[in-house]
This record gives sequence, structure tokens and C-alpha cells, in this order.
Amino acid sequence: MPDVSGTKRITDVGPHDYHDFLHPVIKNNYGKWKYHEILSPAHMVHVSETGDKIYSVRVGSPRLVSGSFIRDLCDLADKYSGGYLRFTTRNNVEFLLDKEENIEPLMNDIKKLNLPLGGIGNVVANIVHTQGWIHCHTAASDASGVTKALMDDLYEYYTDAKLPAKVRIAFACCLNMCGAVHCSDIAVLGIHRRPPKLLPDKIMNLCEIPSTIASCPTNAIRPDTYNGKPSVKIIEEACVFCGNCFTVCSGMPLSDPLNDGVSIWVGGKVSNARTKPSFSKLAVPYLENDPPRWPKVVEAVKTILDAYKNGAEKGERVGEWIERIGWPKFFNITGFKFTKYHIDDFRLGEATMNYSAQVRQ
Amino acid sequence: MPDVSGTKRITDVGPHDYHDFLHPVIKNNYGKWKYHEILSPAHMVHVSETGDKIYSVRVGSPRLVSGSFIRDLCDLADKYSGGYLRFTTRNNVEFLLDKEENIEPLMNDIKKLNLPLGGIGNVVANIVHTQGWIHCHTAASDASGVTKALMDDLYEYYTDAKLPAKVRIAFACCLNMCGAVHCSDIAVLGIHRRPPKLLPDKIMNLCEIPSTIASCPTNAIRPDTYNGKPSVKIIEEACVFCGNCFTVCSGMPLSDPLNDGVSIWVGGKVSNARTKPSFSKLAVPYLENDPPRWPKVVEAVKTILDAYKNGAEKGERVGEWIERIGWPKFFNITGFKFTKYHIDDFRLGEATMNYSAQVRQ
Amino acid sequence: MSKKHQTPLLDELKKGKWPSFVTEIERAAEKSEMTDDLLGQVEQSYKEKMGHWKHGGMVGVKGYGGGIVGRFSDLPEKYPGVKEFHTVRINQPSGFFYTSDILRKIVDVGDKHASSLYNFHGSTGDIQILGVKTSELETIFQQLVSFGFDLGGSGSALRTPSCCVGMARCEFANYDAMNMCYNITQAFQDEMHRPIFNYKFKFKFSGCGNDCTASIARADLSVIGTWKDNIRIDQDMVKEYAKKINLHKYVTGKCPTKCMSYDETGLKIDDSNCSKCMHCINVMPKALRPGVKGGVTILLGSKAPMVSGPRLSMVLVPFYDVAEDAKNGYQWFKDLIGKIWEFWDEYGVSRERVGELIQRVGIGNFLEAIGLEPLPEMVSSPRGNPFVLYEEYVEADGEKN
Amino acid sequence: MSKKHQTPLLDELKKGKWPSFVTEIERAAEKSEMTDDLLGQVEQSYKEKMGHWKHGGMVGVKGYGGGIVGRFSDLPEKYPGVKEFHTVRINQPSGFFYTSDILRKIVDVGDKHASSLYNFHGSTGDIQILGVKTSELETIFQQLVSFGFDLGGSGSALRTPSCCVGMARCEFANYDAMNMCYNITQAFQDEMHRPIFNYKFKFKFSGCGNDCTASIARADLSVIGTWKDNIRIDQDMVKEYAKKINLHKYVTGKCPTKCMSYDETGLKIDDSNCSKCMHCINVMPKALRPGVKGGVTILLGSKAPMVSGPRLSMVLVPFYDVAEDAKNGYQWFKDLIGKIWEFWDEYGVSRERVGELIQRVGIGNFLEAIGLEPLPEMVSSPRGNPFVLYEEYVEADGEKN
Amino acid sequence: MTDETKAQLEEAIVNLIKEFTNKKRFKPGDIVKEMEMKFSVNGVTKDDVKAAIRDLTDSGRLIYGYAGGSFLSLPE
Ligand code: SRM
Ligand code: SRM
Ligand code: SRM
Ligand code: SRM
Ligand code: SF4
Ligand code: SF4
Ligand code: SF4
Ligand code: SF4
Ligand code: SF4
Ligand code: SF4
Ligand code: SF4
Ligand code: SF4
Repeated sequence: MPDVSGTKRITDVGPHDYHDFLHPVIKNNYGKWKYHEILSPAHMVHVSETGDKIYSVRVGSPRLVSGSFIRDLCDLADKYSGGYLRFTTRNNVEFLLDKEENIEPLMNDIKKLNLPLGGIGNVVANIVHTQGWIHCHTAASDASGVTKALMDDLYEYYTDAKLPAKVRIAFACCLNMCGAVHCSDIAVLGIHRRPPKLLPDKIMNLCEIPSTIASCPTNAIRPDTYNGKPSVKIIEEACVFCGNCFTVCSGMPLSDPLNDGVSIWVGGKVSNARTKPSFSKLAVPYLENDPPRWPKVVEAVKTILDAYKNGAEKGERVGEWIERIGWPKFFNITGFKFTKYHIDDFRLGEATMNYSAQVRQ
Repeated sequence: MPDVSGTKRITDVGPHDYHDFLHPVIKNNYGKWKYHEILSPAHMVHVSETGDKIYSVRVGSPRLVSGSFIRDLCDLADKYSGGYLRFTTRNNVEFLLDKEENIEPLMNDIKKLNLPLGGIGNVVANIVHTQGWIHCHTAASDASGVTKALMDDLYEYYTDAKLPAKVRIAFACCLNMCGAVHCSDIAVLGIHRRPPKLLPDKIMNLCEIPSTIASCPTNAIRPDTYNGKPSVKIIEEACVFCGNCFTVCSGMPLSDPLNDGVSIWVGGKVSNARTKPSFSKLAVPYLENDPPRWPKVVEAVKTILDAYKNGAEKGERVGEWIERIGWPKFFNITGFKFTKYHIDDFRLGEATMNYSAQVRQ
Repeated sequence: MSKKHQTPLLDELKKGKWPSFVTEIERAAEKSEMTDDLLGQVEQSYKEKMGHWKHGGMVGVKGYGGGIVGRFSDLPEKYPGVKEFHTVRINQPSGFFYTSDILRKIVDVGDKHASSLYNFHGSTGDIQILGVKTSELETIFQQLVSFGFDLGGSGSALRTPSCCVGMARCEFANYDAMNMCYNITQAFQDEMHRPIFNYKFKFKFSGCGNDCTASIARADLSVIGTWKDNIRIDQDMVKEYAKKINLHKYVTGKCPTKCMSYDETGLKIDDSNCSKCMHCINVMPKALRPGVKGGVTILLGSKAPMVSGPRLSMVLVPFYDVAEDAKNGYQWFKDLIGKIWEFWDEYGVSRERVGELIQRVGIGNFLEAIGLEPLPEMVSSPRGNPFVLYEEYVEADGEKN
Repeated sequence: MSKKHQTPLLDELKKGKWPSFVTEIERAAEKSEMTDDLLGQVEQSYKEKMGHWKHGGMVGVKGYGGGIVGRFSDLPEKYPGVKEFHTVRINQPSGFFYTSDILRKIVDVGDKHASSLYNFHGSTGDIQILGVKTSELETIFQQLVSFGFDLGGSGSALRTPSCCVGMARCEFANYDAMNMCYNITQAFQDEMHRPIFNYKFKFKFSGCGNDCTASIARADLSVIGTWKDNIRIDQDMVKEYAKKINLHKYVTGKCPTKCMSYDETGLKIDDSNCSKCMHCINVMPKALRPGVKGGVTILLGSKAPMVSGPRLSMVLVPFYDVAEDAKNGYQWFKDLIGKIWEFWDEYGVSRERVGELIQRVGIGNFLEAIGLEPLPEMVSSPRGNPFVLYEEYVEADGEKN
Repeated sequence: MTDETKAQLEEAIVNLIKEFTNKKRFKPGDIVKEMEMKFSVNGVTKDDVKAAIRDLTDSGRLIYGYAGGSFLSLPE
């Protein structure tokens, strides 16, 4: 550690000023863009009121990358885009070019690096995912692995625009849902199915009892004593295996290789286009963890995607398609079984029942 | 009381068999009707697969009627419809005729009785209302009076079909809503605005404490003691003046002539046609009781009706019209003020917020 | 007879075109002495802006726990005629059909033994005779029974079921609502007259999704007609309508499932996608008719706001083949109701309607208890939160739970 | 360098067309010793189907309460390289724009002082350097600061705000999201680095209703571009689109407010009814553009499910004239945020997000406290239940309360 | 159920209601649950209790009351 005694440590500089990283064409046309055109699933052009154009070439990334990966990108940027590039909000890379003639050579070099070109328009977008077994202590499944297995299988859906609309898939390794799971077209969520195991000594030494009790969504954690000291007990019938107690109290681990796994969700949406934003809804309550490639999970996602591709109208998002054909038909087409788990029995669940005689027969 | 000793009292005979009251044409064509045609706001014809026809002539009724009123109807039925008549689910009277030539004379006789002919098609339907000060102990306003004042003013809307669709108005004199208030196009609801007064002696002698406490939707009633006996106290800040405690405990009256009054609700619907059934929503939180004619209430209902008549598309119910133009515009057109009272803060209120950036600017 | 009380405020309500309840009370007062005092007390209410009735208490006919709503004036000295002013609820005939003869019999009873005031009908469906003294209750009951009428429901009991006009005068009826209503009411007389439930329980029967009884909003158990097969189309009549109405805008454009289309070749309906909402049939009754395989959607739980907010009924049985079951006296339906009541009896608390109970214990558990499968038709969408109470798991020794 | 651990399961994931994170870890392992043990531990997780990390604990740089996520292996003897494997969150530049120079500087730091593994980017928006030992934290921090980067947020603090590409490369942007994001982040550095809140608080800035940052689902405070005036229409281009697309079906027919119509005379929009959903503009970007009076809708409260279920943000300020306020350094906005935080500080409890708090105390009360008017734009519909807590009443002496 | 049990059952119902006069309002459902428990050894069923209540109300020994919900009570 450098010796900082005597000198004032510099802090609170905040994020770097973005102006320093903007392509000159972008600087000159900032706020003046007139329209864009998607030229292929891997590149588009934005045209300014001034007539200037900027080309964006989009490349897929696994998000968890090495320094060498970044250096590869930098080399390409230096070669073709004046050193300018950006990342998207879904972890794709975008090279920003002002020269049309650089597009093809850039794409060729990208192919040589075995990186995917695509992600624009009606594709399966890059999967927004989380840490999983790579870095997080509460993961019920692995993020990078499931994402890789899915994207390998859906590769053509990323590179070619074959779908009625863009499909946004998300993965989160636990119910904290660090990302987009609660509002995605298709989502995979790591889940536990057994209550926390109580480690009374840890609880006594490391946990705040009131906040542990408050952490439970179903009020399943109750005060108790252990060796005369405050502790907790669990009403197992009420536990929904959410893991929030473990977040605040390391003495309540939930991991259970036999019962952990994932659930699959569909029909969420963030944009305000046409229909209001909406949550993802439960499609498949449980599939076991089956590393390294989680074949059943991949199959379930493919089932949804195929049904959607065959059934949806142009421009219809997954959730909009399901709302149009109705949930009974969705379960019927996909073959997923509808169970009591699908009926929302949580706080606002009442609002989700069918209060009408509108029923397809 | 007749002496019934020695003889077995007859009970449980149940409702009278309806077959005895059916018009012969109806008996013969039961289940065979093919279509109907609305011939005027006061009469329609139903045509059977057999070619038979039955004419229905509809007449408005105040619902609270004298024996003489019923005898008048009977006389007309004897004269024109073979003695057959029925009432509708909204308290209109329907004469059932098999002879077309009887329609006009019947209508003339009805006019002589000063009874309204109408109620069919796109009209203001008869108001479904309740007991009010005529018969109920929990009434915060009077049902028959408000209904009469409204129907006097809306008379032409009942006799002529001037509206985009049928408008169903309901009145209830307290939050028990004995009728249709929670799902009507326009509804008027009697309300209190002060917490119950506690009459400790009555509470002690007449009320079950646990069920009194359980009756409160907001948990505002708490156990207390009075002269050493179990009683209750009220957290006034939490009371929503619903009167449910008074229903189970006569020691907690709420009536307060200074503060009782009505609220106005809009946009509810029962049918499954097009849109799903829906609740009436708060439009005007409070208008004072102003007997005998409640002019402000009549004016508010007229305001809604006029705005609806001018703005709605053919076939659009009040709620469907508002959903199409948006609630901001509804409040804007009617001039009703939107307040914090309009924002649902009850159990499922969360589900009613605008979780989108879809906002008309 | 001269009026006992001055009623300047109520007199205002004798004016205006709509028939006046005040006039009706005055006409009743001509028949019955007690009714004059009603005018007096209501006038006082109008003046003071508050009611003058007390709670009902212990009023009824022997052996029955319901059918009478007790009512006492809180100004009995001033208005002795309304000291006791109970309401008798009389179970109406299915579809509210009457003959003049039977109506006269009913009002003969009320004109003689009560205030000569009636509701045709109460919001639940009963005929109501208002203004009955305790001493007259048994007489009125006996007389009603003598010509085949019985009391309706009140209190913690089955309430008077009601139905729409259905097959008697409506081409939209998908099942015989009037018959089912009659049969079910007769079958559950004991539950109606002898309160044994936690709270009230209401049935309403509507022949189609138009729901002319408002069953989906006002019945614990809503029975709404539907059909399984295709809408019957008369293409020629469709063409006639097309001359008068913009079908694209007002018919196909308003179809909730967008399962219709119209062009030169005629009207096409993807019936597998039709949710039987009735709209297109409503607009073109001469061209369209429901299918011939009629049945019923059974829904559960609607009620007024007390205590946990208003409720609409939710789908319990998407399609019940009522025509088939009618052959067995609706036995399947009655068994289902029995199971629902048993569950309610077992798990409900006092003054908890069945819709509130189910919400409290969880719909999944309720369905298991009454032996119905969870179906996607029951929800507008599956759950959007991850708090699932999984019941299956694997033990370390490989055993499945 | 030869691999320390056999990883047959992970090796499976080096196959397939999508770039492999396993390959990336191996490439990182070439730069950094510790990373080899990551492969070993993750392989063991794949074999056992469970993770091997412990809670984070007290890890950070001096003076800051956030920006570092501590992480320790629960198998430190077996995998000493990952005994300490913290993550450093670095606040990304607005819009995720970089030059190759600056990116190389960042990875120079991580390749030398950490595992050579990165997330570009974390779900909140940060650049993340994975695999940092406690002893290296200060060095990394100092080096980042030296070229103008700072840590991002973690813990009960303001989290790293993020924004879409906005005006830099998008014709739909209704305000300068990148600038606002930068300005607000700089203004609230203290709240970001020194946790003082009840729980985390996130901002996300999207230039239009497409919401390419998912702000409405993932930010306590969502800032979404909109406009006040009319959609700009190029009727000739509309005609071009009409040749390729069925506008009735795919454009006007999908408009949520049905405020558009199209015929020979061109496209008509009733802009007073347009809810700025972006759909028509999305489909015909060459023909339609948002109006020129750009602004922002401010929404509040979205978050993941813990504890009371997932939330979307709800409308708080229907239209905020951000262009005007930008001239004052977004002072009105900052004041509003200040009031929200003050309320949260006053009434919130530990681990309660602001959306949960508002729900608990009531939106009406919250609005009063922060000085905003209740508006119908905030609700999808007014209340449907009668349990209104009226605050006004009249006293017997005529006094109003 | 024997006649003797039936008589005991009816007696028990009346006594229970008498005992709790002005303290608790017994809903018919409460009575059923109480009596099923009390007479479990005699094999008394829900229907038996309902029949007993019907006997008691038909004969006028008990009457029904209403206060937001129905209950059984002694004649006033
Ligand atoms: C680059 C990026 C913004 C950024 O700052 O990084 C971006 C860029 C564009 N978005 Fe986006 N969106 C980006 C994330 C999003 C997100 C957020 C997300 O996916 O997590 C959303 C909301 C997702 C949702 O609704 O669930 C989003 C919803 C849209 C929509 C609305 C689509 C819809 O119909 O619902 C449009 C309009 C469209 O596609 O027609 C749009 C349109 C566009 C346009 C066409 C805007 C323009 O004129 O430049 C850009 C290219 C479209 C494309 O990728 O197909 N963008 N866009 C993000 C690219 C992510 C990626 O790499 O895949
Ligand atoms: C007579 C009656 C049934 C009965 O058994 O008594 C009845 C009779 C008819 N109804 Fe109804 N409805 C009757 C109460 C209702 C109710 C209940 C209520 O109002 O309390 C509803 C549900 C109300 C709601 O949705 O809030 C009801 C919703 C409908 C609808 C659906 C309208 C809609 O678009 O939402 C139709 C179809 C239509 O009107 O096009 C309909 C259609 C009809 C038809 C045309 C059916 C037919 O083919 O015979 C009948 C005459 C229509 C009319 O009155 O304009 N009936 N109808 C009831 C007359 C009440 C009255 O006197 O005004
Ligand atoms: C007479 C009638 C109103 C009318 O003028 O038509 C009526 C009158 C009363 N109702 Fe009702 N209800 C009447 C139909 C309804 C309906 C409508 C319906 O059945 O379609 C409802 C709404 C639907 C429902 O059941 O929820 C209704 C919901 C209530 C409630 C609220 C129940 C709830 O669960 O929220 C109460 C309060 C209670 O039960 O304690 C109530 C209580 C009462 C009481 C018994 C007052 C009380 O608290 O003890 C009223 C007696 C008034 C009187 O003096 O006559 N009444 N009540 C209706 C019955 C006539 C009939 O038998 O035909
Ligand atoms: C790194 C990151 C996931 C990723 O792989 O990208 C992440 C990782 C963690 N999140 Fe997160 N969250 C991350 C973005 C999110 C998001 C998405 C977003 O910000 O757009 C959400 C959902 C939105 C939200 O804020 O609600 C999110 C919702 C949570 C929650 C649930 C909070 C809630 O109110 O429901 C927790 C649990 C908690 O806070 O106790 C959590 C907790 C955590 C912790 C700190 C685990 C814990 O319980 O202590 C994770 C540390 C993992 C690790 O070892 O690195 N994380 N977390 C994301 C931050 C990277 C960055 O700074 O850019
Ligand atoms: S989703 Fe859960 S397990 Fe995954 S990174 Fe977030 S907190 Fe950790
Ligand atoms: S896992 Fe979740 S539901 Fe179970 S005890 Fe912990 S906090 Fe409660
Ligand atoms: S609405 Fe209220 S006041 Fe009116 S009759 Fe029903 S219970 Fe009585
Ligand atoms: S009036 Fe309603 S809210 Fe007020 S104390 Fe009584 S039951 Fe509770
Ligand atoms: S509910 Fe249907 S069947 Fe019954 S009267 Fe109304 S329209 Fe006819
Ligand atoms: S009944 Fe309703 S859902 Fe079915 S085709 Fe007609 S309008 Fe569409
Ligand atoms: S949110 Fe709107 S302005 Fe921002 S990138 Fe997406 S489409 Fe463009
Ligand atoms: S932006 Fe949306 S609401 Fe506005 S006109 Fe276009 S489609 Fe309609």
C-alpha cells in the first residue's frame, strides 16, 4: 500500500467526464440525431440533422471478461473506430465508426476473434445475468454457466433477426434478482426449496435478531432463545425459501444441492411501448440444477421461444403475445403444467385472479 | 296469531313454482327464442324459432310501492296481457303481450297512471337503491329521496334512448352497499365522516367485544375496559367511518347530521361484454346531505352524464369511455378535483398506481 | 283520511315526473294506520338529516332464523305506528314472473296485516313487505304458505337466490337459469331458514355473460352461462348489419380477444379464442347466436366492501355441463356447494364471507380441499413474485416429498 | 502456465459458439495467479451444485463505506488464491462510452493488482474488477483516482446512477440523460461513498419511454424522457412506410390510447391523447419524431422482490421541465430528491426501500410531506373501495376542520 | 343417536346459552362445534346437533337473534 501519510488523499472525484470519451461525430451531432436504420442484426446507422452519420457495430460479450478480452477490443477500436467504443446496457460492445468502409473489415476481424456479431433488432438480446457461483454467497445456481449454455443454443437468434420482436432474457442466481428477472420476456431464476438451517452459535454471535426477524416476507422467523441468549426459530410451513434471512444473518444458510434449482418466468416487459411495463410471470416452478449445461432449462426456454416465434404477430413482445392468446393456451402449447404454485398467494395475489366470465372454452 | 297447536306447522315450502306464472307463449317457446328487437325505449319483441312473438312493455317503478300500485298493475295486466307480468332485476315492470294491437292501448293507460314508459336500450336504467331513512338503522343518507330527485331530473334519459350505451346508476345509504354501488356506471354512496361515538353502557350490555374489534377494516378498534368490564376504544386517526362496528354493536353510532353526506363513484361495470367487470371508482369524495332534493348530487351526476354523452363512442360504457380518454381528462372535463382521497390507500391500493411512463402531457 | 303529520319536505318529492315514493307511502297510509307515522318519522329525518331506526334484534317466526328484518323506531312515543316496523322477505318466483291473481293475494296479506308498503323487489331478489308488527308475523307467514310462498333469507344463512329471465324470454340463455335457481333454492331450504353459516351466502344465476343479475358482483356463488362450441352465424344478416354499423369499429374492433375479422367474404370467428364475452352477439342479435353446447362458468366470492374491500367473483369452474347434470337433479353442483360450505364451516370465522376466507387461506389450499384442479382459466395471469411455497423436496436418502 | 486444477465440467462450457466465460477465466489466469484457484473452486461448485463463498464483512477503502463487495472463500486452504476475492465497483462514465486508452488504463490496474477478471458492466452500471485482495484495495483506488475514476456505490447508500446512450447516439432522446446522470452523480458523491440511508437508493435515466436502462423496473428514482407538444410527422415518409407495413394493424391499431388514424389524407394524431408510449415512432423512425418540447416523467419506487414483492416505479411528477432546470444545475430536481431522502430518513426503517416506505405510510401523506399535489396521472384509476380517511369535518359550532 | 342422548344434547345446548347470556353470542355454528366435541363419545354428528337446534327453535325454547350475524338465544 502506498504511503499516504502527510499527503491529502484524493476522494470523491466521481465518475469521469464522459465528454472525453465521445467520438467527434457524436460530439458534433449530440442531440441532433434525426433517425436510425438497422442495416443488419450487427450494425446500424444513425443519421443527424446535419447529414452526418455514425455507424454502430454490435458485438456480443460474456460480460465476465479478462483483461485480454478488453485489450482485444481496444486493438480493434484503434484499428477501425479511432479508438472509440461503448458498451450497451445489456453488456454488448458497440464500435462507433464514421467510415462505412471500415465496417466490413472490422466485422471480419471480429469473426476471427470468434466473437458474435448481432444483437440489434428482433433478436434474442444478450442475457442480463449475475454473479452466481463465480462470486456470490447466496447463489442457488450459476449465472455464467446457464447464460453460456443458453446463448450457445440460441446463438442464431442473436446473430439473425428471426423473431417477431426482441426477446430479452435474464438470469438471476437468487431471489434478490440482481438485474432484470422480474421484468423480462423470459427469465431464469435460481431458487431454494428448503428452509434455512439454523446455526445457533453463528446466529448468536453474528446476527441482529430484530433485523433477522424483519427480513422474512412471510413472517416465518420468530424470536427464540438459545442457551439463554436471544435467537430465532423458523415456522417451516411458512417459509418460502427466499434467502433474505441469510443475507442479513450468515447463521441461516439455505443452500441444498439436492433441492436447489431454477424456475422459469415469462412475459415481463420494461418499455412503455404499446402496453405498460409488466412483471415476468411464473411458467415453470422448478427445474433441477444440472451443470454444466442445464439441458432442461435450455429446453424450456427453447420451448417458449419456439411457441412465441410460431404464434406471435409482428412486433408483439412475449407477454403481449401471451395476453392475446390467453394463459390457458400458453400452458397448453408449451405443455408446461399449471399448478397451485402458479396462483399468486402473496400480498397482492388477489389482484391477479380472473374476475370475469371471459373464458375461452 | 292463529292457533296452530295440535296441527303441524307447514314450513320450508320454498319459492312458488314459476311455471304457474308463465305466459302461455313463453311456456311454448321456453328456450327457443331466436332474436329480439328493441322497438322503442319502452317495448321490445322477442321472436322464437317457432315464429311466435312476445312483446314486453317496460314501465318504471319507484320500487317502494303501495298495495294500490300493485293492484293498478294487476288491472292493466288483466286488461292487456292476460294477467301476465314480471319485474326486472332493476325493479322495472314488464307486461308480456302476445297481441301487438294491445301495446298502444296499454301504453296509453300507463301514461294515464303517470307511470314512465322506457328503460330499454341506451337509457339511464332504473336506479338500484336501498332502504335509507325509510327502513334502515345505519343509513347515512336517504335512498328513495336521492333516487327520486335524480330520476325526476334524468326522466328524459329513461324514456328516450339518448346515450352511447345504457347507464346504470346505483344508490346505497351506507358502506354495506346493499345493491350495485361497487360496480355501477355511476353510483351515489351515503357516507359518514366522523368516528363512532362510544356508548359504554350499551357496549357493555349489548356488544360482543371480540367481534366488535374484528369488524374494523383498519384495526382502529382496540380492547379497553369500562368500570372494570371489557369494552373498546377507538384510534380515531385510523377510523374510516365505515360503520361496520355499529352493525355488530349498537353502542357505537356514527350518524352525524353535520358531517354525513354522499360520495359519487363512476365507471363500474358488471357485464363481461368487451371489457371485464370492474369496480366503480371514486369521483367526488363528499357532498353534503341536502334533502329533500340533494341538488349538488343531481348536478354532479348530470355533469358526469353530460360529459359521457358528449365524449363516448357508440356502445361505450362510462368506464370504458373514461379508460379510453384517461382519468386526468375525466377530472379535467368534469371539473371534479383530484385529491389524496382518490388515491387508494387500502389493502390492495398499490395495484392501482400508474406504473408506467404512459402519461398524456 | 286526513294526514296526521305535516310533511313539507317530503311533499317536495311528490312533484316531478318520476313516480313518487312519497305518494306511494300516502296511498299505503290510506290502507294502513301505521303508515301515517312513517311519513312523520321520515319527514323528521329529512329535517334533521339523520335516520330514526334502531337495531333489529330478536324478531322472527317460530323455527326460522331468517326472513324477517326486525326494525324499531327510536321515537316510538312520537310515532307509535312505526314502533315496530319489521320487513318480511318473501322468496320471489324464478325470473320475477307473476300473474295478477297471485300478486293480488300477496298484497291482500300486506294491506291487511302490515303497512301496505312493498319492495318489488329487494336487492337480493325478495319481495319485501315493509312495516310488520311482531304480532302479525306468524299470521303473514301462515297466509303466504297457504298459497305456496315462503320466506326468503336473512342473517347468517343462505340468502334468497335469484336468476335472470333466461330461457323464458331471452335468446341468449345458455342454460335454464330459472329452473336451476328454483331447484337449488328448494334443495337448500334448511340452509336458508336456519342460519348455520359463518355469514350470508348468496347465489345468482345469469343465462349468459351479460350477467343481468349482476351475479359476478353480488353473489358468493355466481353461475353464468357460456358455451363450448361455435357462435352461430347468419352471414346474410351480418351483411344487413354491415349496412348500418361500421363492423370493424364497433364489432370486430371491440372483441376482447381480437378473434373476429370481417371482409367481403363474411364474418370469421376463431371460436377457440372467443372468450364468450357476448359483445358481438349483443350488437347483432339477429345475425349471431351463442353455440348450442351451452353450459356454465361457476365463479366464487363477490361481495360488498366490508371488511376487506369489495370483491368480484373469480372463476372456479371454467365449464360445467349443467344440462347433463340437470338430468341428475344438479347433483354434481350440489356436491360442490356442499364441499365449499364444509370448508367454510371448518376454516371460516364469524362474519367472514367465503371469498374472504379463500383469500385468507390461499386458493391453492382451498382447491385441494374441495377437490378441484388449479387451472390457468382461474387467473388473469400467473404469479409475478417469487415467493413460492414449494411443498416437494428431495431428502438426502433420495426420498421424494 | 499449466493449470493447477482439473476442470472437466467447466471445460464443457468452453465449447459452443458463444464466447466462454471459462475461456476468459483461463485467459485471466495467465495474468494472475489467484485466478487459477477460482477455476478450481467453481469446478467444485459445478460438481457439488453449490457455491463456496462466505459473507463479505468489513472490507473497504479508508473513508468510504461502499464501492467494494467483500468476498471470502469457504475453502481457503484448498483454494488459497480466492481466500480473499473482493469486487471493486468503479463508477462508469455516462452512457458507457470509452476510448481504447482509458480502457487499457483500467485493465492495467486490474491485471496487475487483481485477478484480471472484469464485468463490463455490473447490473447497476459499474465496471467491476473481480478478485481483489484486501491489501490491494487502496492501491487500486489510488490508481483509479489518478486517472479520474472513482468507486461506485454499494451498501445502504446512493448506488451508481446510470443512463442510456441518449442524445449521444439516439434520435429519441427527449432530454440530455447523460448530462443529467453525470451532474446528479457528481452532486451526490457524499451520499454515494458514505452510506447514511436506510437501504440502497438507485437512479436511472432513460431518454424516452423505451426505457433502455430499465429504469422503471430497477431504480428507486426513474427518470424517463417525454414531451409536451406534438409528434413531428413527415407525411411523405409515412406513405413510404405504408407501402411496407399495414399501418392500421401494426401502428395505429397498437396505439394504447387509440389516438391515431391513417387514411389517404395521411396520418393524424390527437396529441392531447397521446401517452408518449413511443410505439409509433419506434416503428417509423424515419417518419415520426418526438416533439421538440422535451422533458421528463419522474417515477418512484421500483425494486427487486425483497421483502414485499417486486415493484415497478410509479409516476411522481408527470412532467418536469428538465431543460429549464438544467440551466440552474438541476436545482429543482436536487431539492426534490433532498425532500424524498429527508422523508425516508425520518419515517423509513432499516432495509426499507423508498417504494416500500411510501406504500406503508400512504402516498397521500408522502406527497403532502414533499410538497407535491396528488394528480390523476399518478394512478391507473382512482380508488375502488369506500374506506376513505376523510380529514375534513364540521364541528357543532360550525367550525370547519 | 338415542332419544336419551338427544334430550341431553338439547339440554346441554340450552344450558350453554343460558350460562353465557350477555357474555357471548352463540352462533349456530359455534353450538355445533361445541356439542360435537362435548358429545363425541356418543357419536353425535353435525346433523344431530342441527336437528336438536331445529327442535329447540321449532318448540320455541330457543329463538334466533341477529346483530350483524345470526345467533341463538333464550326467548326474551
Ligand atoms: C444500445 C441500447 C441503449 C444503451 O444505452 O445501451 C439501446 C438502443 C436502442 N434501443 Fe433500446 N437499447 C438498449 C436497451 C434497451 C432496453 C433495456 C434492456 O433490454 O435491458 C429496453 C427495455 C426492454 C424491455 O422493454 O423489456 C429497450 C427498449 C427499446 C424499445 C422498446 C421495444 C418494445 O417494443 O417494447 C425500442 C424500440 C424498438 O425496438 O422498436 C428500442 C430502440 C432502441 C434503438 C432503436 C433506439 C435508437 O433509435 O437508437 C436502439 C437500437 C435498438 C436495438 O438494439 O435493437 N429500445 N432497449 C441498449 C442495447 C441493449 C442491448 O445491447 O441489447
Ligand atoms: C330484463 C333484464 C333481465 C331480467 O331478468 O330482469 C335484462 C334484459 C335484457 N338484457 Fe340485460 N337485462 C337486465 C339487467 C341487466 C344487468 C343488471 C343490472 O343492470 O343491474 C346487466 C349488467 C349491468 C352491467 O354491466 O353493469 C345487464 C347487461 C346487459 C348487457 C351488457 C351491456 C354491456 O355492453 O355492458 C346486454 C347487451 C346489450 O345491452 O347490448 C344486455 C341485454 C339484454 C337484453 C337485450 C337481452 C335479450 O336479448 O332479451 C334484454 C333487454 C335489454 C334492455 O333492457 O335494454 N343486458 N342487463 C334486466 C333489465 C333491467 C332493467 O330493468 O333495466
Ligand atoms: C333490503 C336490502 C336493501 C334493499 O333495499 O333492497 C338490504 C338491507 C340490509 N342489508 Fe343488505 N340488503 C339487501 C341486499 C344486499 C346486497 C345486494 C344483493 O344481495 O345483491 C348486498 C351486496 C352484496 C353482498 O352480499 O355483499 C348487501 C350487503 C350488505 C352488507 C355487507 C356484506 C358484506 O359482506 O360486505 C350488510 C352488512 C352485514 O351483513 O352485516 C348488509 C346488511 C343489511 C341490513 C340487514 C342492515 C344491517 O346491518 O343489519 C339491511 C336491513 C335494512 C332494512 O332495514 O330493511 N347488507 N345487501 C336488500 C335485501 C333485500 C332482499 O332480500 O331482496
Ligand atoms: C454485482 C451485482 C450483480 C451483477 O452481477 O451485476 C449485484 C450483486 C449483489 N447484489 Fe444486487 N447486484 C447488482 C445489481 C442489482 C440490481 C440491478 C440494478 O441495480 O439495476 C438489483 C435489482 C434492483 C434493485 O435494486 O432492487 C439488485 C438487487 C439486490 C438485492 C435486493 C434488493 C431489494 O430491495 O429487493 C440484494 C439484497 C440486499 O440488498 O440485501 C442485492 C445484493 C447483492 C449482493 C451484495 C449480495 C448480498 O446479499 O450481499 C451481491 C454481491 C455479489 C457479489 O459477490 O459481487 N442485490 N442488485 C450488481 C451490481 C453491479 C454494479 O454495481 O453495477
Ligand atoms: S442474484 Fe443473488 S446470488 Fe446472484 S449476484 Fe445477486 S444476490 Fe448474488
Ligand atoms: S428463507 Fe425467506 S421465507 Fe424462509 S425463513 Fe428466511 S426470510 Fe423467511
Ligand atoms: S346500504 Fe346500508 S343503510 Fe342502506 S339498506 Fe343497506 S345496510 Fe341499510
Ligand atoms: S367506523 Fe369502521 S373504521 Fe371506524 S372504528 Fe368503526 S369499524 Fe373501524
Ligand atoms: S343474463 Fe344473458 S340470458 Fe340472462 S337475461 Fe341477460 S342477456 Fe338474457
Ligand atoms: S363473444 Fe366476445 S370474445 Fe367471442 S367473438 Fe364475440 S366479441 Fe369476441
Ligand atoms: S431510452 Fe430512448 S432515448 Fe435512450 S437509448 Fe433508448 S430509445 Fe434512445
Ligand atoms: S406515441 Fe404511443 S400513444 Fe402516442 S400516438 Fe404513438 S402509439 Fe399512440
